[in-house]
Amino acid sequence: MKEKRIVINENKTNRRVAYNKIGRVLFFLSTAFGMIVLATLLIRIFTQGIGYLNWNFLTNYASRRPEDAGIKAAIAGTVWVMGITIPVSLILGVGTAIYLEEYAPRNRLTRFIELNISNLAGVPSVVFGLLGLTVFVRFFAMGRSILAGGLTMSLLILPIIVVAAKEAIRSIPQEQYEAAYAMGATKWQIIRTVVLPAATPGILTGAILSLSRAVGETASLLMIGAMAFIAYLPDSIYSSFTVLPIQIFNWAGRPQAAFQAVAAAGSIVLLVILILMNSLAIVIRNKYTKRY
Amino acid sequence: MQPTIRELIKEKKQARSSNSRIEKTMPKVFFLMAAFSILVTIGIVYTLLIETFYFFTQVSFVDFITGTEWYPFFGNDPSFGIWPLVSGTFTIAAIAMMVAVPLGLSSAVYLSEYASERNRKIIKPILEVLAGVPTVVYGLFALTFVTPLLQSFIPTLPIFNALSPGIVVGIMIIPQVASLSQEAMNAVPQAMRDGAFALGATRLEVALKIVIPGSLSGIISSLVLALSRAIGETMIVATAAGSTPNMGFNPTESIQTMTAYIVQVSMGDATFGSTIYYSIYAVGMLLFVFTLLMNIIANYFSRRFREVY
Amino acid sequence: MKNQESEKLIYSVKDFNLWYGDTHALKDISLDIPHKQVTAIIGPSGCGKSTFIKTLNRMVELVPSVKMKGDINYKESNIFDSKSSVETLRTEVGMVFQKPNPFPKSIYDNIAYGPRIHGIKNKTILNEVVEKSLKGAALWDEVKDRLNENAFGLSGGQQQRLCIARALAVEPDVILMDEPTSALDPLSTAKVEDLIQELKKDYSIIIVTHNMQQAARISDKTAFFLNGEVVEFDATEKMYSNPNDKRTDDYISGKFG
Amino acid sequence: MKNQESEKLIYSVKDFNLWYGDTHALKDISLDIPHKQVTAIIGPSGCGKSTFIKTLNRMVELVPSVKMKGDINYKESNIFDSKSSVETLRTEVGMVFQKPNPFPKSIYDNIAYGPRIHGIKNKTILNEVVEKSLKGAALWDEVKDRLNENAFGLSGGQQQRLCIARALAVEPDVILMDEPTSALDPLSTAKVEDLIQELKKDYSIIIVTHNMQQAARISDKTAFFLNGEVVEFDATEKMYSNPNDKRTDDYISGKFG
Amino acid sequence: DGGNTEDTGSEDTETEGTAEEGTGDISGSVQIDGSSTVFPILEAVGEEFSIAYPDVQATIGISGTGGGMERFIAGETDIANASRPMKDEEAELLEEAGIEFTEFQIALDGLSVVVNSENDWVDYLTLEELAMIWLDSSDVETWADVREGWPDEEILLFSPGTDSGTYDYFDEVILDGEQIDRQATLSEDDNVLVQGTAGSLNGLAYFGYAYYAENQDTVKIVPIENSEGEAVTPDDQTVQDGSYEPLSRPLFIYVRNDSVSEDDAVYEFTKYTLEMAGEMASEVGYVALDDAIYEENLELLESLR
Ligand SMILES: Nc1ncnc2c1ncn2[C@@H]1O[C@H](COP(=O)(O)OP(=O)(O)OP(=O)(O)O)[C@@H](O)[C@H]1O
Ligand SMILES: Nc1ncnc2c1ncn2[C@@H]1O[C@H](COP(=O)(O)OP(=O)(O)OP(=O)(O)O)[C@@H](O)[C@H]1O
Ligand SMILES: [Mg+2]
Ligand SMILES: [Mg+2]
Ligand SMILES: O=P([O-])([O-])[O-]
Repeated sequence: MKEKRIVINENKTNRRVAYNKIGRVLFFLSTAFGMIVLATLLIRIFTQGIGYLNWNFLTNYASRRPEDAGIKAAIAGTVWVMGITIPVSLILGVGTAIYLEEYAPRNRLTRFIELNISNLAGVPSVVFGLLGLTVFVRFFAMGRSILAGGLTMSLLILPIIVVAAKEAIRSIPQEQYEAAYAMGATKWQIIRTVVLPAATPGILTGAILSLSRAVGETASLLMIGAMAFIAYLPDSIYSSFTVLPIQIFNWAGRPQAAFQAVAAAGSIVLLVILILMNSLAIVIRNKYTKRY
Repeated sequence: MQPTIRELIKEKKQARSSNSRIEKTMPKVFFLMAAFSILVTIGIVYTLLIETFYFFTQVSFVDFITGTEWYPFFGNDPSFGIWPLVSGTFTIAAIAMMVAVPLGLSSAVYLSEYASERNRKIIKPILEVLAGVPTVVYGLFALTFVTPLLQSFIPTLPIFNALSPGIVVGIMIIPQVASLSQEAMNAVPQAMRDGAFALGATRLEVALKIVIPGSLSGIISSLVLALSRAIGETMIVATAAGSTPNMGFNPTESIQTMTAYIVQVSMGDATFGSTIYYSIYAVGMLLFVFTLLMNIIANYFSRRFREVY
Repeated sequence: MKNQESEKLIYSVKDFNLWYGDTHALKDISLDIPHKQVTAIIGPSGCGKSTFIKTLNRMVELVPSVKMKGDINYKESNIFDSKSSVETLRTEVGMVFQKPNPFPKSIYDNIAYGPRIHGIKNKTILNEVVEKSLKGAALWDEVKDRLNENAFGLSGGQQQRLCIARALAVEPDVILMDEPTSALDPLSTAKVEDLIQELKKDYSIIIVTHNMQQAARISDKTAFFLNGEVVEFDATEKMYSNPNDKRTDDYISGKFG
Repeated sequence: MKNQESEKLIYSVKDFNLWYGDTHALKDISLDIPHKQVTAIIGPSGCGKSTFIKTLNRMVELVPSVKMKGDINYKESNIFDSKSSVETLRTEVGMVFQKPNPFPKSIYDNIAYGPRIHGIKNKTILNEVVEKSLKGAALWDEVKDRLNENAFGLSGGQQQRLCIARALAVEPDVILMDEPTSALDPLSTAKVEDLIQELKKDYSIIIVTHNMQQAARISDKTAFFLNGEVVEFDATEKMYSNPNDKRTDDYISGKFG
Repeated sequence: DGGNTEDTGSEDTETEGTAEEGTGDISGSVQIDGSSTVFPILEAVGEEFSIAYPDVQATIGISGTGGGMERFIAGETDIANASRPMKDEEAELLEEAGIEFTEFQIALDGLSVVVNSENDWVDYLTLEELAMIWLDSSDVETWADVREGWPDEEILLFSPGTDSGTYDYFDEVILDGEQIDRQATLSEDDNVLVQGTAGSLNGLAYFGYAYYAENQDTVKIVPIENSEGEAVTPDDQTVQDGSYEPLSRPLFIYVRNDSVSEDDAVYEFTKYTLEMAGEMASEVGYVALDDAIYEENLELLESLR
């Protein structure tokens, strides 16, 4: 018969269980901290800016009078810039992801491209700003146009979209491919009929999240000169433009205290847009994941 | 059974040679798209290099790399020693990491090991909103809320200081640390946890002794990525840290980071071709090199973490 | 259960070898698989059953590290000949997998998938094909009123029959099945087994199973694989009553596996 | 194979029910599990075998949606009583899983894990425990020269015995095993089966298996589960030779599952 | 790039009437960039202009005087705003580029020197003291170094960035072009300067009058002793009559002659600016010029058509 060497001491076990409880509380508080900061930030901005938030704020151009100031041009600029950014980054990003996941042989070049993309994802936006300024604004003489801004943004979010699209494609179960191959489908048919439909929710989620980054992006657009007073709606991709975060930055730099509140009102709009985009992404993610 | 479908299929097959053309061209098209990312990188490196080269025809490389004074704007006697900007950048990054590492990792452990599926589904997106708040908004928050708050504890704290934006940058990157680390922790197979639970381990013991060691390289890579984000952050620092390139690591001083310098110059619009104009490319180049290093390190770790199981 | 026709061959495998990188997964396999009969492949986990069956429609080539040597003749011509395309082979040789793998599309679109990728767009023809295939897979009555619902809403057994119907839709000659019932409950299993008996009138069926009783119930011939080799290949009745090889006996009587 | 001692009970389950959300996975289970014997749980996939065995050390509670009703007595006291902690129960009731799940640590650290979390740091004691447990799991000779190597370097069968050794290290009274050999090759399976026979001298063993021959070979008593219910529970010999229930007979003779 | 847009066909004779009625049947675009000091005036003008001429797209950038000049020289803009007179080098470059231009003064600004509102020792500063404080070469570090009896605390300096006209002007008239103190915080964002001073007891800053006017409750203005020996505080009166010197300065716009003559939109915008500048300047916190000067400017503009 065995003799017990390991004596389990109830006290010791109780202590371990107590540590576990303490850990749980600490971990939860840490998690809560982030949410408390977020709440503080939101409450502050809302109380500051709510007074200026009305229909006129959305439909007026910027103004020297805080009560007349609005974000029409900034919203329009944001929409136009996104109009360039979305197709460019989505087409390039998804194409790249398809190549890497479906076609690329496992060789050095592929690994290099992948490493390169993940590096690009970490390059600070000011560096993209420098690139945009040098290449688009100056070299290709696009000036401080929507086109230059949109392309700069596209490059900025391209790596994020690639990564998201790759993940989405990779999460398609092998069985789906097998099913299609076993029917005699060719590679491109499989991409069209199996991969793209199945990866679309994931790609959309990633795209929305990266676009929300682009919508809030300030530094790189400041660098290509998007800080301006504009009281018209852009009519071509060569128009000058301003975007919401830059308009906010602009107001925040005004001498009049009232403009700080206008800036806060702008921040509310921006945050609402971003939270809506995030929620949309979450809805898509929750709705379409775990289907297999 | 009459094999109508089979015959139809055979017919179609012969009629379609375009199919094989698509089959052959698509990979090439997609390859070009993938190769485009290399073109972008080359574009970045090329523009940075060319202008940096001009910069070093005007300023000695040795002075740049060893100098401890950064006074580019003083027309009579400018000095271009990069260290104040580097130290400013790392002061911010260090403060940010001191905030983000404990809070982010704790959140990751909570989300991955303690939270119910439902809570995780609610909390994670909320935390992710933190990463989505535009940096302009954070900048104002740092300057008009966090700094005054800190001043009530440290009365001598100047309005522009490294501490406040450092903390806010840290808050901004919490979700990055939390999400990526949580994903790394999730990748630890449930079987590992079951093994430990079956031996009578508590959740805390499972988290600290099984899950964290098991996902260490993923965690490190998330931290390195967060660090590189902190180094690259611009608007928060530009708004709230002041713009005095001070050498040293004093968090209560006003400082300037590499990124903040670049925006400062490009907003003031230094005359094209001036030394100052070229200097932003030299600083940009250095920034690029730093983040490149970070990413290579992060990549190394995340690769290791994939291979564990 | 044997008859004259059984002597016609659908596949003839000769000295076939396959490696995954350095793993020698199939070793000198030689097998003659009869036309319009059910051939069962049994053997313990990892013996190469799936690998073998996936070789028959060249699906195994999707694994990048695969190297092969030897011949496999399908209806008298070598499947590795460059003349005929893989796609054509796979159209003639349908496959059903262990885990039901319908596409996340409607029931109708699942069945129409094969005809469509082969260029058939005519709605009337497609409707016909869908009905015929679902009837062939004994699923028509259960789903005829909800053809436009997502296939994921079906039960596991229904999904598996849907996958069989999907394979039937392009009118193959052979149907390969890799443990088609191992994820199913007893009732669904019985249905699929009945279906296989039915299908063998029109198709040659090759089925991998880990359930020896199942092999005994439904197959005409059985091959016993062990460590990548064919230990024994014979009429099922013979194998189960009086195997030639000691290892076959041990396996069938549950000594290992 | 029965003897006097077998009448002592280690577990006594009464009218136990378990739900995963709305899925009623265990229905009115009542079972008396004898001390120091091998009790086998058999039944088709999804019948609740794993759920039941995981309930015995309350591992099932790690699934958030679980709801339970009924009593399980372990050594005369209800395991759901708030008096005794789950941690204590799990220390006394070891568990071995279907897929070997060693920690990504050295062989030594794997075994020492349990004693360490219970506060044993003394190197001499740990050395002893490691040696004794590895010997108990019939693994000592194979690994004694490489205790500091990573456990992932062991073969599947060795890993499984390592997991058994790991469970032995905290000197449990009961060892629960959930299909411990289903991922193993025949040779490793035989070794583990021998080991189980050896262990039952000192431990009460409850083993889930889908291999009916295995149950017949190693167990003293067998419970047949079907759709969350216990259809039959009896001495193994009796069950295999002369089951009371038609369904048991069908299952054992391979009609389904 | 900017200026050249299709002629709408409206002839010189009609333009007068159009402006008055504000029917704005003119279309095209006007590119303006430059001083952040001048920006609020131009923004105000631009706002009104866009109501009168909804089809004209006027873009007013904020690149600082130096940056604006650079774009003007590059031919990217029609109008450059400046908070200092054009430099000789800039004029030369414009000549090289073949760009003819006209300078219009549009308002005055009093550069305001401010300290923290809690600062109760600084009553006024002389030009010499100001120079001593700001010069890099001087030893002045603390208030006590400036004047006997002031606290022995280090002075924190906040200055507009070196690309700004404000900096150029201050550097020239106070520091005589010498090196500004290296410890100073430089920012292109004047609000940063306001906040810096408001947030530091020992802060000292200078910036455009408008920023002081809007922040009177958070910072305190410092009277500056002028050449007559009186300590003067900037306000409409003292700036316009010139007694706040040398820190009052003129604000300008520079306009491309060919844009004015060829492009109705630019012409109308410039005209509008000259007509409205005085009113708008006062509204946003600057000082209007004598009406006569605006009249002269308008005549000068007509002569360019
Ligand atoms: N993709 C692969 N890469 C490398 N080795 C593989 C791969 N697929 C299978 N193998 C190896 O080839 C051998 C045969 O595997 P196979 O899947 O054909 O076995 P099986 O008889 O179907 O087993 P099971 O009953 O578990 O499905 C095994 O040793 C397996 O580890
Ligand atoms: N985590 C879970 N959540 C919801 N349902 C579950 C969960 N785990 C098991 N079930 C369901 O409970 C029932 C019993 O599952 P269990 O895993 O106990 O079966 P089993 O007899 O062990 O089967 P197998 O032989 O396949 O391991 C099944 O219907 C299963 O789908
Ligand atoms: Mg298999
Ligand atoms: Mg199970
Ligand atoms: O922007 P500035 O007016 O200071 O040049």
